[in-house]
Amino acid sequence: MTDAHPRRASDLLGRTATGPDGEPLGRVVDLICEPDADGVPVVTAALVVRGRWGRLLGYEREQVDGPWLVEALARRALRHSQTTVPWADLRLAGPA
Amino acid sequence: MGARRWATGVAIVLALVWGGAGYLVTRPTTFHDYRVTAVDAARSAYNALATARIAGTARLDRRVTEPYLESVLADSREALAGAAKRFAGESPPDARTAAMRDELGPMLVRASAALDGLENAGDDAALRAALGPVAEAADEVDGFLEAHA
Amino acid sequence: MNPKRLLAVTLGILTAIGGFVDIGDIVATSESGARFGLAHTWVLLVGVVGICVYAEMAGRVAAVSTRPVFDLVRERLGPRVALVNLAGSYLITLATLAAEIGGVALALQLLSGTHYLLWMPAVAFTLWLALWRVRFETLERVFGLGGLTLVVLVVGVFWLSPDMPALREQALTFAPPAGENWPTYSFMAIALFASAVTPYEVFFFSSGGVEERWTRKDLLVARVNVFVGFPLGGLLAFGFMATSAIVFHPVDVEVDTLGQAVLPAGLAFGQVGLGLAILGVFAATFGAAMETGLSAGYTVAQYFGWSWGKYLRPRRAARFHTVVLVSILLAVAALLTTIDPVQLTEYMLVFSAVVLPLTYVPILIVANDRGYLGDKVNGRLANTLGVIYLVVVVAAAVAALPLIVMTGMGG
Amino acid sequence: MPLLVAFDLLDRQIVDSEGIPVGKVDDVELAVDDAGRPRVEALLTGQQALGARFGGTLGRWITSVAARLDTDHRGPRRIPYRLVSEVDSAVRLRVRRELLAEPPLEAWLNEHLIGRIPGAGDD
Repeated sequence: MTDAHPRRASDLLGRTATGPDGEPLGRVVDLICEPDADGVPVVTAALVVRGRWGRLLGYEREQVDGPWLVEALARRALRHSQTTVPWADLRLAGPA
Repeated sequence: MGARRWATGVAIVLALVWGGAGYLVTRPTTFHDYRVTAVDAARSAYNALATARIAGTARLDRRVTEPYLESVLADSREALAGAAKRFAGESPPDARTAAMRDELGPMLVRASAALDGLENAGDDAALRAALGPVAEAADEVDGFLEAHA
Repeated sequence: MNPKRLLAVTLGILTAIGGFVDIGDIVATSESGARFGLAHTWVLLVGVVGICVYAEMAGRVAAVSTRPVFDLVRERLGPRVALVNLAGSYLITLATLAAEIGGVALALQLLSGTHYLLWMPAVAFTLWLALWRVRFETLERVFGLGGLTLVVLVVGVFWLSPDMPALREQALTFAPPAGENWPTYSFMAIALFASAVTPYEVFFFSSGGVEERWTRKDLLVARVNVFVGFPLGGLLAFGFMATSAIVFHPVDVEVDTLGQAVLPAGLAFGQVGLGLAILGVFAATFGAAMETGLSAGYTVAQYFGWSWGKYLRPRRAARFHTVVLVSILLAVAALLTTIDPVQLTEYMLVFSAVVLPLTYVPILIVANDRGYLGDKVNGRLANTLGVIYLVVVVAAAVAALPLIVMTGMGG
Repeated sequence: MPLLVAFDLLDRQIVDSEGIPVGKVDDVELAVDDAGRPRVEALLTGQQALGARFGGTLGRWITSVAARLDTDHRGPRRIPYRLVSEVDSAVRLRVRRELLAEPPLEAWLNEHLIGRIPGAGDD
């Protein structure tokens, strides 16, 4: 983690994530949280997407399906390039 | 660099639009332009006269109220005045269009006078009498439209 | 349903009035009737089905999750794209609000003979006062039901002893009559369709559902509102189209004023009929003014997450009430430039191209989200129609731009 | 089910315990826990936070207009995450909105415009 103290979610979202060798993986579009013992959400991983269109429209969740045409378009734009990077492995490039 | 190229592109487009608009505004009126203006004016005049005629007749039958008729006639007058103004603003480029002007110009004057008569009619008898010239004016303009539209 | 529940359909009626018989539509539909006879009837039908499909989804989402449409627009599209939608929708809504204030004043001029510009300040003030003081349900009932007097024009169709076979033939024609051209016919078709599915209807309808505290139990009420209200709105619009087709089309007179549009009611039923029609226009335009005035406040407040709504005291929704007040003042300022308000709403068609997809896509997606709707998500029919209409809306919006240039706004 | 910061929180409506709108989640404040992982500390709402997220000229403009009303320089309104009771179609709080700081724009309008019009406090 290059930025040890992110103050706001917007400091992380939209930045470029890189692999261990510095090769770009894509942009951070969401942060996945699990609740800790007190029920406070803790960021465990980042959702990284290649390509320009970063709005997920909700289709990354199980709860939405259909209409077929819109979903197919959204998934085409996203799914096949979507990766989950565990928080410990996340490296960010470039300024916030 | 990208920004400069963009700026140049935008400047060229603006110059072309400006020049094109300038050309359109200043170029001489053609026969076609004049005919379009004349037909538009005649159509507006016809709509105004025909509406006034229907509304006036309906008033005689007590189907519409006095304030309503006044409002409709005011609308008609406004439409007619606008049409006459647009028509007068264009000068005919050739002999054929000059003839068109000499034909339609007096019609619009008569139309205006006919609407005046309708607006000033104080009672039913006057209203009935004033409807005659309005109908004539409407038919006259309709004839012009038949010939030129 | 008990009588109180029966009155609950007035939200749908009032919403539909804003889409089908507001001042711009009254003049445009009558103009279409005068120029093309009944050849645009199919557009009204297509528009009614389209707005029903999306208003039903928006109403269902509002009832189950209590989230109104613009809330979802920002949530699904993010702040930037939603801001583009907000700017476009606000301009459309504001221009329509200005037109409606002008329309109420015009109706009063037809009744009284006093020039409409003199009526305008009083109309604007009364409108603001109604939105400030009067309960939402009261406004909805008075103006929703008041607008129904326009049915006099629908009945008038039969009184004017028309040539029924000719009308039937016109209604089954999907082309301009002789002497008219395709670009103008298509432009007017798109203008009528766009105003039938205009975005402030779903903003108003879904926010109104929240104002009325709809819950999952009110899904039936929401549906009845949609399937009674919008077809009624379409029917009232048809009244204007058909009577103008009967009175003006045969003598080739074009319609471009409100006075002409209500004339057939006088010809059919005399002064009483004319009075009812003008009264109906008054209620419809005033209702549409309320719809657009409130929608202006709803969209801005929902974008920023501010507290909104008439169910709160003005003090508790100060930002919302400020937007409503400022919008009314802006509308009056626009009218005082003596700009033709009806013409202004036609120019707003340009913005519909951007706004309509950005409004209907989020509704369609959320209506499929079990996280919001549980087991009340869209069925196959709603999805099929939703996608078809999305394509139609985008196609119409794209086609509108060149047609505007070609016809000089339907000239 | 995991919580997604951008999807489930950002741009979602915050409502109080009575269901009355409090604000949008315009940004989320993070704090690093003992294990070095960021956790959700608070929700930020109001045009100052929104403008900062926009960035660019428009964002700066939104932030500066909002900051002018924030005379005490308290920064964006902050709602501690422990006040959140549930996240579904809205972010629901355990408390009534009167217990939170009043939004500066709402306060200013109540003092200078809306609050001065007769009937502003009536139901």
